[in-house]
Amino acid sequence: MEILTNGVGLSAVVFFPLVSALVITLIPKGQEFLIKVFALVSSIITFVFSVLLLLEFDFSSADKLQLGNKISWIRSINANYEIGIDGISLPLLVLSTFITVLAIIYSIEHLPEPKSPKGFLALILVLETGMNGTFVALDLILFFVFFEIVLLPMYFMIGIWGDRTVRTVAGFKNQIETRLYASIKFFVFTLFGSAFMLLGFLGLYYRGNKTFSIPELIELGSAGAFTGTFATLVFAVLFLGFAVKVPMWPLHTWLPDAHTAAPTVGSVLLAAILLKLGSYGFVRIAIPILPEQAKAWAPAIAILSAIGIIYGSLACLAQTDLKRLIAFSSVGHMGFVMLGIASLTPIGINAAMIGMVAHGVITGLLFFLSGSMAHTYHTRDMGRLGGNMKLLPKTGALLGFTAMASLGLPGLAGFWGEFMALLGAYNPLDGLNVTVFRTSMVAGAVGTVLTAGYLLWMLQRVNLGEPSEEWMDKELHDADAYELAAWIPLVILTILIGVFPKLIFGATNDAVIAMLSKAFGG
Amino acid sequence: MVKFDANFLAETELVYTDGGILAEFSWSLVVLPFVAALFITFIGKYLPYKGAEIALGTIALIFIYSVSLMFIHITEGVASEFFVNVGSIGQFDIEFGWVVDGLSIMMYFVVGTVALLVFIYATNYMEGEIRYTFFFTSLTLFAGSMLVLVSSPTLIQILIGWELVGVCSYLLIGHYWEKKDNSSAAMKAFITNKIADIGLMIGIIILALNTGTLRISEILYQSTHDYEKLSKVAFAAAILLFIGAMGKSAQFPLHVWLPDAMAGPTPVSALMHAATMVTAGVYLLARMFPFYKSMAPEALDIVMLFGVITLLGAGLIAIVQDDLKKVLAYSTVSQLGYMVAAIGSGAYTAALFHLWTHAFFKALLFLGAGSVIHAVHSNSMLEMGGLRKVMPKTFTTFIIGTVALAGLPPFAGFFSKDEILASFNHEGETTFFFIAVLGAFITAFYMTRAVSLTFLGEYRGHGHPHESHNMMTTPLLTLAVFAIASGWVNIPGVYTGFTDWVTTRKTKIVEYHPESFDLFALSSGLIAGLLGIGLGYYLYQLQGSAETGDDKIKIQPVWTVLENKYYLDHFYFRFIIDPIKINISKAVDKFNTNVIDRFINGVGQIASLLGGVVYNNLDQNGIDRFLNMSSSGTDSFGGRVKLLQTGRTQQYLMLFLGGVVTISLLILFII
Amino acid sequence: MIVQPVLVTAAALFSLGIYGILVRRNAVMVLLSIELILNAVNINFIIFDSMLADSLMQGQIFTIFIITIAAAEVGIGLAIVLMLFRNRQTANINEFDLMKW
Amino acid sequence: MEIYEVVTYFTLLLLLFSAARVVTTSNVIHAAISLVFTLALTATLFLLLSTQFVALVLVLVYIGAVIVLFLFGVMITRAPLGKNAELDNDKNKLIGATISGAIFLLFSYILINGFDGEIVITSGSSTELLGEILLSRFVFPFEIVSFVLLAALIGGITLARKDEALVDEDQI
Repeated sequence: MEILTNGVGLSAVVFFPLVSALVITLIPKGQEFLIKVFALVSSIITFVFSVLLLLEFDFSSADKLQLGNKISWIRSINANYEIGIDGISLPLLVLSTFITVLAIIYSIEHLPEPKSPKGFLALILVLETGMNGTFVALDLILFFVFFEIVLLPMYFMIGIWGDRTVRTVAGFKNQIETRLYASIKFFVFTLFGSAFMLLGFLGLYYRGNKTFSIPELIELGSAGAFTGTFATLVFAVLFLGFAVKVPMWPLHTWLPDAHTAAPTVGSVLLAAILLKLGSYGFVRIAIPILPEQAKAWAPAIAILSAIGIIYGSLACLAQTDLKRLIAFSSVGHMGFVMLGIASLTPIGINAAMIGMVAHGVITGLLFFLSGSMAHTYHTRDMGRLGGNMKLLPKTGALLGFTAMASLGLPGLAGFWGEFMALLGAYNPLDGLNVTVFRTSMVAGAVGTVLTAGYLLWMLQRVNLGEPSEEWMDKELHDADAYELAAWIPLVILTILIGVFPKLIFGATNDAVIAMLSKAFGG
Repeated sequence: MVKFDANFLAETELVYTDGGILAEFSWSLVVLPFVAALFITFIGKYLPYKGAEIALGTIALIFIYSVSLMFIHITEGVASEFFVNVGSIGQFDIEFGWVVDGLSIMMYFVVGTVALLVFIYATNYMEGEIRYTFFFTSLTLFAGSMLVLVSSPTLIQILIGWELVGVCSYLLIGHYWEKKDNSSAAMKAFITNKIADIGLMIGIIILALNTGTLRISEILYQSTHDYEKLSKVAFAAAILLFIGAMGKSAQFPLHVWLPDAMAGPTPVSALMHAATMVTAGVYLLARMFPFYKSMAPEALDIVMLFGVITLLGAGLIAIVQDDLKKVLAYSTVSQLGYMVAAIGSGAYTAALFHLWTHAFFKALLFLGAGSVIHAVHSNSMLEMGGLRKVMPKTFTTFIIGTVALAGLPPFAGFFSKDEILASFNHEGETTFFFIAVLGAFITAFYMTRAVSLTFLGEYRGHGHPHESHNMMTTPLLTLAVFAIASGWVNIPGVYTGFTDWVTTRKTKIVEYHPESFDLFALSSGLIAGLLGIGLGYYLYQLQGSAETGDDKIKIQPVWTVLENKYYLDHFYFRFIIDPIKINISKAVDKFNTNVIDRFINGVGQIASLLGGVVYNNLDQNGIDRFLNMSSSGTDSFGGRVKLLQTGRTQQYLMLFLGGVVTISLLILFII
Repeated sequence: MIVQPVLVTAAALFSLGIYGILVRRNAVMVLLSIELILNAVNINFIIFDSMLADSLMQGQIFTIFIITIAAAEVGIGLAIVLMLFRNRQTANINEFDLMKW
Repeated sequence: MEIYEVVTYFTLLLLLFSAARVVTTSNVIHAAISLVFTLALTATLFLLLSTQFVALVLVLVYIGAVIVLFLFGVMITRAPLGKNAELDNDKNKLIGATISGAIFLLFSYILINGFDGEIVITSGSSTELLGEILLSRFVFPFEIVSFVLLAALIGGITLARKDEALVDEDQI
């Protein structure tokens, strides 16, 4: 269909949620049902659009940017509205639209306090615009705009609907409400990173023939246009911007707080999509435009990833807060993704791609479950939980399954990201320090054991054993239809990707190989 | 589905056929249990037998299929491989598939037979237990996972099956997860295996990257034909793979999970922790045997060393156990040590032969123990005794199992153990040979002790035990037949069919085949076994220890060391697990909140302080004063103007009309 | 007949309407004054129509429209006054000063 | 001077007088009655200008309906019937007079200058023709106006209806 291939369809995927959010603001506050149905329908329409794009996508040339368009936007600085997708962005785009649908399904019955579906759902849809936009943008300014759009809804979600408990924070004299602390930390952290990132973009703009177009810059970059101190600096600031978002150790500390404080849907979207914006940025922008610098920085990234894996897993073992544990597990899992990226080999980056999707699906589900449990029990303290399998059998069974998926059980989605990342790290790109990478690989492998350790320990504390007296006479509600409707698709996806990784590799492999051969030759 | 084009692989003269349609459809063996598990989960609860019928039906189909494969294999000799591409990554093809050759068919048969009997047994054994349906789900899943593992033509699928059986083991060990001990045991099993899996994973990575393929047959081909390519990494890869095998096959010092795994229901112990799952390590070593043999013979020595240590160490611990299942568990560890040591000595067939016989008689012993435990409601042998009279069928079959394990002719264990000893002797490993003979003696001794304490003497427990249901004794009797006869398939000089079965592979197996009985090994093993039985019988029967249940040979401090299992668990907990779980992780968390977070918060505070300074001095007193002045001017002006805003429409109208008139006059007369 | 007297009368009517709007206190009276203004407009339309002898009679047609709209306006206006009266117990527009600062 | 013109001027004078009464009388009912007179005189004027149909409409709609409405309004708002000094806003009188006077002078100046020597010939106009034009050329505006009227009708009813909720919260 013409409308799908000429960029209109892609723009629709990006802007339809935004338009829907605007329409939602026009619906009177009292019409909650209408608001919910409208939000759900528009998210589903967006998803259907993305599926149509998926069908229209030419997988035989997945390495080429497709279905896009280029329209002049801000002529004075030669910034264009340039969009398009290839095998790298396609899975993430579809994942983003898909997870949003599930998030909205979940929100229909499970709105966080203070209940205000209008604002909440509108924010989710705005968030979706930001996420989808980042994945399709092929212009640095456009990318930056979408990258930043994501911040605001998330900030408000955490700040308004977040956890209201008051806690002490290291270094602060006064106690502070968790949600305030977390939201500000999240906002300032990411803004800090992206401010530098913008500097990097401007640097590329001035050195690179005054263009913001990513494909053009890639051509320039692979031709060796960016060299020397300049390029090192640019890569450093890009690294900072993306690494905060991933988040890489030691820039990760906003993540546990944000996840703990965020409402369920917020943490799901944060884990499932937002974190991917950072790693996607590496694959889409940092590495292809600045290949030589990427090569120079790769050992450092690998070491930081390895530290992140071990550190995140160890930190998990010390947690008593269920959501905080899962948040730290994200640090570990994204460490695998970054380890894969750092290897700069087709195997490693493919591993990172499937790792991103798998982490989105699995950790998204984990946050769904933990959020629902926190809602049911009114506590996230694992010391007080226990016997969840008895109290909430469905939730418990799913938690068990998801924990297994998260620890990288072969046959489920999480395995490929971990194993292939290690595979990639064993033999990094020619010229990289093999010792560093192999050490990181071993560290990553040890990390898988620790991952299994904390997840099983979590299961033992939360799921197994006899429930404590505290819950005996309480009426606890197991997962209802909305929750199951939001979760089961993720379970199915986890199994499908696990059994048949071609679902992801089929799209990414050609694109990754093409990207790397352009960047590093051969 | 791609059929593997193997023009170079068909080296074994024993291959006559590619198995035809039966081999081609072997994938159903693997897929069937998973489908069944799905059905049991969702509709099992509503069926008359709570899902057990689906599980049984499935496993019966698998059994029949494996018997047919076995038949066609024995008559024709099958070796073929099939691949399905599930994704490409870089230049790597990730493939699943199934391999139908002697080794895998033998494993299919073992898994199918033992699983079928255990399933039948379990329907009765688990009756009335909680999560009956889920138990069968897990058990069926296990059967599927095990088949994934043994049918694997690629290393990646091995890894998948490897971990899947680990998960099923986790689920089943922790079946009674209400008690923390059980879930801890399950965790211990999983984590220990996961640690070992690091080795397997890295080993696979090394092999895959150095050969450029994940197909086992190609790796084996390269390792037998292209010495240069792999020589640098072969030793490391071999050791790493062996570390993986050590985990699953419970080799010292990673065996600690297996005895704890007895927390699971007895059928689980019989199926997984005796007959099938624990042999995965041996299977892996056997599968990769040509690689070890041609590329890393030094690694084989290490394999053998660990096997021998295990067979002796675990056997010694088995002597002091009071828990019937733990005796059998350590015995399993010990027997696995035999198999691993046999692989290490280069006796491929002997190891697999022992795997084969052991699967049957150890399953028999476990099921017999389960029958006893079912009757007396206790695991402890101190609360048993004298069951010979009340449980004749169980007793008879248990004795058959014991004798088979002790290695007396013509029972199965005799032939397989003898072949291992003969191979040690042939390789000239004298020390190891004598340790293995010692092991045989110990084996016979502790089994006699167990039988004495359990079946002989007077009953010391509570209640009135009685013989188990037919559903439980029938599998016992069937397995007893196997325990007797399964050794007869490989009698040197008489009939060596088994050797042909398992060496029928695409890659040629180079090993020593004894033409006839090695009389020295045979007599040593036999004497050791008889001595063991005799000593046991003397100590526990004639001395009457069985009457009181206490042991007469408590030699401090050896006994203490053995009872504490060489302090290995203490060591692990004290020096590895607890530090990580408590100290290091807490430290990391503290580091996170107190160092990184404090730094971040400090930055935030400094920023806000700086902001305060800027705000108070520069902003408020400088810029803002100016702005305030201008704003106060606006304010006072507005205060006056606002009086015009009375809210009265008439005044507004007046002003408006006055304006209209004025402007009209201006336009008319002036401009 | 010359048109100026009629036009001047209409202008006077208009001015008187304005005067009424500005001076009257009662909201109903203000509406009455508005009718005067409209009437003045009507007269103008008719006189111009006659003066120009328009073949389409647009003056007359517009007058009819104005009358119709005036009727509508009176209806609405009175309803509003009624409403205000009900809430404030008065029709004195000096007391309706919600638009005040 | 023909009798026709005399009658016209006389009508105009009466018109002015009654219009002045509308805005100056201190009695509400008188004001309304004066408006009736004003409108009646306007209708007369229209007749004199031989636009019979418009005159008729004026009488029917204005005097027949609108004034009745006004009287209702006067009575419902309990305006004091009879003389009432409070009816006028004395403070505004002077300014109002000034402004309206100024407007009158302005208009008069423009009109007298602008239409010097223009003459009306009352040829008589056909009501039939008017109807035809109204329903052909101007049918669309006609429909729109009818729609406006409907809207006003609904609006008027909605506004004036006694609403329970609003009655409760009396003083807004």
